[in-house]
Amino acid sequence: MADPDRPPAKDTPPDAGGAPATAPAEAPAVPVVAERGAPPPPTGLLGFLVRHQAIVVPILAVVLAFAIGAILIRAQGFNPTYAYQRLFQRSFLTEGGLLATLQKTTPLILVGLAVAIPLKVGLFNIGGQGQLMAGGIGAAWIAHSLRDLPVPVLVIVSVIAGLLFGAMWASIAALLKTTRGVHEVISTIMLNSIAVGLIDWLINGGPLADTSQVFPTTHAVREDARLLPLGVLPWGLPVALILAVLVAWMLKRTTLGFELQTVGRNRFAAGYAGISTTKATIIAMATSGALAGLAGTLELLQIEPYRYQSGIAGSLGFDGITIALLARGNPLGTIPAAILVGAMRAGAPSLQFELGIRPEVVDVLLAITLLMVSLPVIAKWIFRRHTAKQTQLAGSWGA
Amino acid sequence: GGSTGDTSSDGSSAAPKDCSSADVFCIGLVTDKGTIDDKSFNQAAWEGVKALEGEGVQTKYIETKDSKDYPANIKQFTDQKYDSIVTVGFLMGEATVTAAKANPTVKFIGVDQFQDAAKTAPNVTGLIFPEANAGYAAGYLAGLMTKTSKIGIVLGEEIPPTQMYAKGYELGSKAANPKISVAKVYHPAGPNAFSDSPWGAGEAKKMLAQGADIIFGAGGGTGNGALGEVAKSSGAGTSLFCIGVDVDQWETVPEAHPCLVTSAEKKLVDGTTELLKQAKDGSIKGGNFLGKTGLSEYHDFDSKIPADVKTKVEDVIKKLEDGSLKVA
Amino acid sequence: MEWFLRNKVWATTALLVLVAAYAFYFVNSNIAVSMFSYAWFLAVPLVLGAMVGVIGERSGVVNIGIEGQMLVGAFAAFFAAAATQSVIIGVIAGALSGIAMGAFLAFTTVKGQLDQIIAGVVINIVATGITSFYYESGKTIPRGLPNFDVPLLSKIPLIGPVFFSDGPIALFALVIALVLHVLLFKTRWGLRTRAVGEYPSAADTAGINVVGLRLFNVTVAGTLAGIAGTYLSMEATSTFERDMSAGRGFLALAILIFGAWRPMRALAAALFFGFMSASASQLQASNVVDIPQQFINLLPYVLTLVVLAAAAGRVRAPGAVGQPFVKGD
Amino acid sequence: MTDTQAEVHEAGRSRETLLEIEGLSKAFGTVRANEDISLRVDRGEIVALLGENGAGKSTLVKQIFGLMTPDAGTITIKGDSSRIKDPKDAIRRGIGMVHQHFQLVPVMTVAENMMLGHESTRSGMLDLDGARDMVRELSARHNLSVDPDAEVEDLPVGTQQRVEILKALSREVDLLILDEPTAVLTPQETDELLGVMKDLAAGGTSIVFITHKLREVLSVADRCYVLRQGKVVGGVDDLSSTTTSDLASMMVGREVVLRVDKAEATPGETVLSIKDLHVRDDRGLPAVDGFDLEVRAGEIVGVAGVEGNGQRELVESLAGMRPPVSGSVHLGSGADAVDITRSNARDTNNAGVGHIPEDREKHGLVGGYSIADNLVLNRFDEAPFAKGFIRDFGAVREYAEGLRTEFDIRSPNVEAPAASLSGGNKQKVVVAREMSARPRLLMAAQPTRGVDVGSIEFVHRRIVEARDAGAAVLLVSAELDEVLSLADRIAVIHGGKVVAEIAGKDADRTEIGRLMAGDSDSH
Ligand SMILES: Nc1ncnc2c1ncn2[C@@H]1O[C@H](COP(=O)(O)OP(=O)(O)OP(=O)(O)O)[C@@H](O)[C@H]1O
Ligand SMILES: Nc1ncnc2c1ncn2[C@@H]1O[C@H](COP(=O)(O)OP(=O)(O)OP(=O)(O)O)[C@@H](O)[C@H]1O
Ligand SMILES: [Mg+2]
Ligand SMILES: [Mg+2]
Repeated sequence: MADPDRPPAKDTPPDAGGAPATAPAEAPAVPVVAERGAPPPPTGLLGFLVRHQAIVVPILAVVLAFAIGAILIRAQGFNPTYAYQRLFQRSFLTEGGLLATLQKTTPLILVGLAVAIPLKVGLFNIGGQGQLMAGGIGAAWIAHSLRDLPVPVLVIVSVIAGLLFGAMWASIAALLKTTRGVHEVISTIMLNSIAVGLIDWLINGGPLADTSQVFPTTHAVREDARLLPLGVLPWGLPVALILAVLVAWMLKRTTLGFELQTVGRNRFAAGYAGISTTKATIIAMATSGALAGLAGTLELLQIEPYRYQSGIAGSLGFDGITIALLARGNPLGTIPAAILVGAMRAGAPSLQFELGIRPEVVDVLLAITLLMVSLPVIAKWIFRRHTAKQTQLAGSWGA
Repeated sequence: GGSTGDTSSDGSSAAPKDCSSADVFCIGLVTDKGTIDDKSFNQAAWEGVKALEGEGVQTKYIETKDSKDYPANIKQFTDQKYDSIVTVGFLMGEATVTAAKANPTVKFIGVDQFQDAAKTAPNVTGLIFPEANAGYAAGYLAGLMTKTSKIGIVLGEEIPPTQMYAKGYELGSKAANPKISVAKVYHPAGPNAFSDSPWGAGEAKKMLAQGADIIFGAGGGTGNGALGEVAKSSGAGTSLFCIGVDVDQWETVPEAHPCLVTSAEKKLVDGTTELLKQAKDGSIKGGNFLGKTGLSEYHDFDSKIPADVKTKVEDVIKKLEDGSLKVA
Repeated sequence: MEWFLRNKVWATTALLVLVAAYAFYFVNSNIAVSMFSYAWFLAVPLVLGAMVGVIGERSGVVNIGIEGQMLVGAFAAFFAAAATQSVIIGVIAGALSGIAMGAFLAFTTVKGQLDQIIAGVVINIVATGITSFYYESGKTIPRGLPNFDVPLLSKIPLIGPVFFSDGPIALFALVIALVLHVLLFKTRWGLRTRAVGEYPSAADTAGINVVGLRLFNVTVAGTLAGIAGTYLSMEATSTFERDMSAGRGFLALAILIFGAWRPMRALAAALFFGFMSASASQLQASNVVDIPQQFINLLPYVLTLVVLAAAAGRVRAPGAVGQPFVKGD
Repeated sequence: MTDTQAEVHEAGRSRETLLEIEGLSKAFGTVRANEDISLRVDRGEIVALLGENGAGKSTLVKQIFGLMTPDAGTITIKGDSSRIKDPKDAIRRGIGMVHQHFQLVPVMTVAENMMLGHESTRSGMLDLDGARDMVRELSARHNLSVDPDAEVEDLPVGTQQRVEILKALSREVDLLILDEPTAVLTPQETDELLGVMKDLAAGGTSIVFITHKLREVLSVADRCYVLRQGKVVGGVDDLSSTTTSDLASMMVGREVVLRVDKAEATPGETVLSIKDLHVRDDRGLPAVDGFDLEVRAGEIVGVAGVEGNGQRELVESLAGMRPPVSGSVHLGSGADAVDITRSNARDTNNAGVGHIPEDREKHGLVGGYSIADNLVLNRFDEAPFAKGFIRDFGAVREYAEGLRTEFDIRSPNVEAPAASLSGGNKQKVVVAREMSARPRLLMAAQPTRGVDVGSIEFVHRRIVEARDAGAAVLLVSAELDEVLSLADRIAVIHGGKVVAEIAGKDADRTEIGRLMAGDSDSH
């Protein structure tokens, strides 16, 4: 959000900019605000496309990105059609591949939400990585130390531990921000490194280490408490989907969502309306931390080897930023974004296996997709003056 | 880049062959989170695989980007009925055993994976190396060569292999020179612990400034950074030396030539090749296979190292091999 | 004197630090010099990275792609040098790749109004992707950039060996921080840049070409990122490793904010961070305390947070950071 | 006295034409902000531009200054009709402009702001000393004092406006455009500025002057044009024989009651009592310094004072947005009195305090939210707007539609973003929200700043209605005329405390002006 403290910049003229021509008294309430700046909405197919541009633009952008990707693959001397075919055949049409896709989608949705929620409050959470790790280690600790509990209870308390640990880790950044004014970008970057170090100690001969293993790891989750997939469906996926819907609903329909967004859009007006910026900051960060923590917990409970070991977080924390940006900060948008990324990642090894293309090609493809989805010119080029305005995400930096 | 993958996967045979046929012996390799050209164990293991290339052998590898893909990547090979699969790195240990249990006819070779008799499967062979012995030999050499009685070791993340190298290095150097002091640093844990060459260089620089004259770089790219820094310093090769790790780094880290006296080597290539040969002729046994460790050739330094030092070191290596000297 | 009164806290702190450093030097000159050298050695890419951020954000453009820009710089420099066996060409390639990455950020965000954070993320992903994809092992360069002694200055006790006996890029980093400070606060370019980053419409109405200046600044700042990368692959080491930037671009961002968007303070912050790392390294290597290395290695991160929390008070980002400037329309 | 455009053009042909605009049109989407506008400004002439909020005044002058490109038409300056490419080009051609919204960089000093865009340097370094001298010299020449080393954000708005004016004058200007420069000025400052304008005009500078304050037009302008819905609908070339109500009805297109009609107040029991209140400003300096005041039901108490004497901090503190250092604030009297000294904004509001904030953009509205959401901004979680923690959009919309009609908010529906409203209508949204809750105490800070005459009339009427319904009203305004016409009792604030309390009907403009300036011996 723009810092409302500073005088308005010219691109967002406060008085003049937005104001429609006020009608003279004789003709009250004439000019239609919705018309302002936009010609009457077209009808027919174009009209349909314009009305659904929030969906149409990303789809076109993805197609365009893959077309560009095809050129790159061709330049490497491979057949792009075949490559894409292998990639998606693997990730959607084989049982193992589909399972992998969905297993990767699950945490991606959650970490995407962990970035998207703070964006609504004007905070940039680079700390998903640390929060995910904190959640994962918390769950691993509880899952082992309370292993004698009945299985369903054990799973539930482990999940709760994961949520709490993630929330706690994120709350450190929130508290540093609200009480000491430490910019969340610094604190979350530092906290990521701190989480890595602390957890390395815990599992590398420290109190949580499984010393029967030669390598640093926690104890494995007991076998009957593992969330084995139901066919190709990992347990966590419905949970993540429900949470994405819940977050969207919370932001849109609840009073809490209104509070969070008010702080994000104009924290001075929020103060005027008696909405606490401190509370919003802490709630947003803690919720994000909990979601990232849940991602870590699910990686522990539903993915082989059901242990917390160093690779568990992978690059998920940073993937969360990609997902949230692909989704343009929209909680529901994290779902298709996560599926796309999940499928590309799940299919990458088979690209190498079948064609010999290095797996990094998938990252490059992903970057082009993000670029295409986000470049305003693409929408402008298709829809011209009917283009809907995009919200600026980077504005959260200055606060 | 792409070409590496290109040539390797289609390397021995233009068209993929049917691995289920008895005429073709198919070998697959799954890398640890790291790349096939890492100048270290992934690369060495792959070289060990390639040594078997020839008539009736097909080889292929998959690079793992996310450690949670280990099972899926192994499955790519088992689905294609590969005859033998090499998995690199201790992190893949459990995934390897699980896959082996599901595919009892496939011979698995787990590099750096210690097999616990209670948990392992009969078709898994762990290729393990006594890193401590290699570290001991390197330390012993360093202890004999140092003029300042100060030496250093720059490590990647603190994991069992690096711990063993460090332990051996410290003990070996003390055995050769009781007055010696060893500066030891691990990289902070994290995804870049083995690729942070500038950090390794910085550590080496500081150790040199504080009087160390021999530095052992033991941690992938991070350690290579340390080697490069010693090589750049004035006095490299005359008063300052460095020791490489895992493979003969004379071959893989040319920028270290000015100082690289030797490398504490795990004979990964030989070990892999040996086990694969056994797998091919059916003589392979489950359990653990102790690979050889030692010091690689002295290359250009052969003439500069006093003969008595060489004999003492050779002596120690022999004792380590026959078990008469144990690294506590 | 007047200057001192206006910058009491900073000047006093700087003075105290200097006194403490020399006290340390007189107690054990060898350890002191080696630790400060190490600190500076690690700080150089952070300083250069932070300067990239200073220029960008002072002009109103967030750059979270510094990490990727550095990595590409390291890659381009190393492989150009390896291919041509010329160090000079390597350095030029590193800088040019930085310009290219800077231009990408500049044109997509300033002209194309792409969200600045997205542009940065794109840079980071592409950078890891292509440097890994096109990486070839076994290449070498003739030799890295050599260290040299600056006449006279290198003779100063402590400061000389630490700052004036390094390679050209380290010296460049020191000079650029000072120069940028002067440029930003004392020159026409600096005044205009700050205006454009704080309140672009004010600059626009004063007859300044906001879009042009942003394009120029962000593109040129990319050069510094490229040079930071060159430092990694050609001065700090003589090799390229995948992901060798190892999070330094993100640390540079933190340093930039720690340094309150000011070049000299960012330099100080980077040195602080470097020195904390040096202390951690020294504690670990010398084995004087028997605590797990993981705790020692956390020192720089924890202390940075502690210092920031103790030195309360929000520092403000440049006013228009993150927002595209749309002229009149 | 309403002449046609042609007649305006005929007038005063004797002097050299400096600016000539012909057939100028500019549209934003379907909004025709300017339509076929023609006008002329001669050398040394002050021409006023009048019109409602959104009539297109700023759009017109922005095109002259090169900030926007016309869709059609020509702008000729000193005979040169080539396109004005950008502000730089405009400046080069001798145009200076003071913008409706400050165009100063808040974190820079006055001198730095002044030199921005035409910096002089000495051996590559900024010549800040030269800039300081320039500021001092300019401020002496025009008799507008400013400290060259002060940071702009620390300055009161009136002083910032002075800086803007000096900035425009710091380059050679033939044509000076002033877009609502007096909106934020106190009466004294306004008079000061009008004086400067007359001097400049006498020296041959032409001035285009935009304002909503018709008194100012009559006092300085030679001629005026009136804009309505983007068109020039008329003008006056002899302002001496015109009255403010003539101008007002020309602008709005109907009769406007400029005088506030109100009955004698019948004050009831005490609603607000403030005792020895001390509040600090953003920099931690005392701003409100021992303030005492009582406001009773059914009366309007006006706080008059020069801006920067603690009014803002006073209101923020009363509204629960800025905790006071010491003192007490009670709502109600006797046993029912509630201590709201340290209540937060929400509790204060719930206790029955309505607050029309000084800065509606910053505090009063969330631009990206719909009008409906803004209308329940401080009640979104109360019944019927929320059931438990779930918001009831139906109830919000219904309520908002009611207020839209009642308060004549000019927008086709309540789903439109508040940012799309004109200044006057934005203010109506805030007024509607605060008044609809029927507060016991209504605090109105600068309620008509930047608002056109039609909306001023509306807001004033509403305030009086609230009083008549039994509310206590605390009016804080830098607009002395507003205070004089609305208040039943006037408290003059200086240096953070009340220096005099005067009954509204006894109030004398000059007397109050003296008190505001801190000259308390005068009575
Ligand atoms: N940049 C813009 N984009 C779209 N519409 C605009 C823009 N600037 C102005 N408008 C519209 O043009 C019309 C004229 O606006 P303008 O600012 O010129 O009015 P004004 O007469 O200056 O009003 P006020 O008295 O409130 O300052 C209004 O309807 C306004 O909403
Ligand atoms: N070595 C340093 N370490 C930390 N901060 C520094 C250092 N040097 C300067 N600064 C900070 O940078 C800011 C500007 O420094 P500079 O030396 O340019 O002073 P200045 O205020 O611009 O001087 P003047 O305006 O008198 O020319 C000051 O806030 C100062 O505290
Ligand atoms: Mg200064
Ligand atoms: Mg206007």
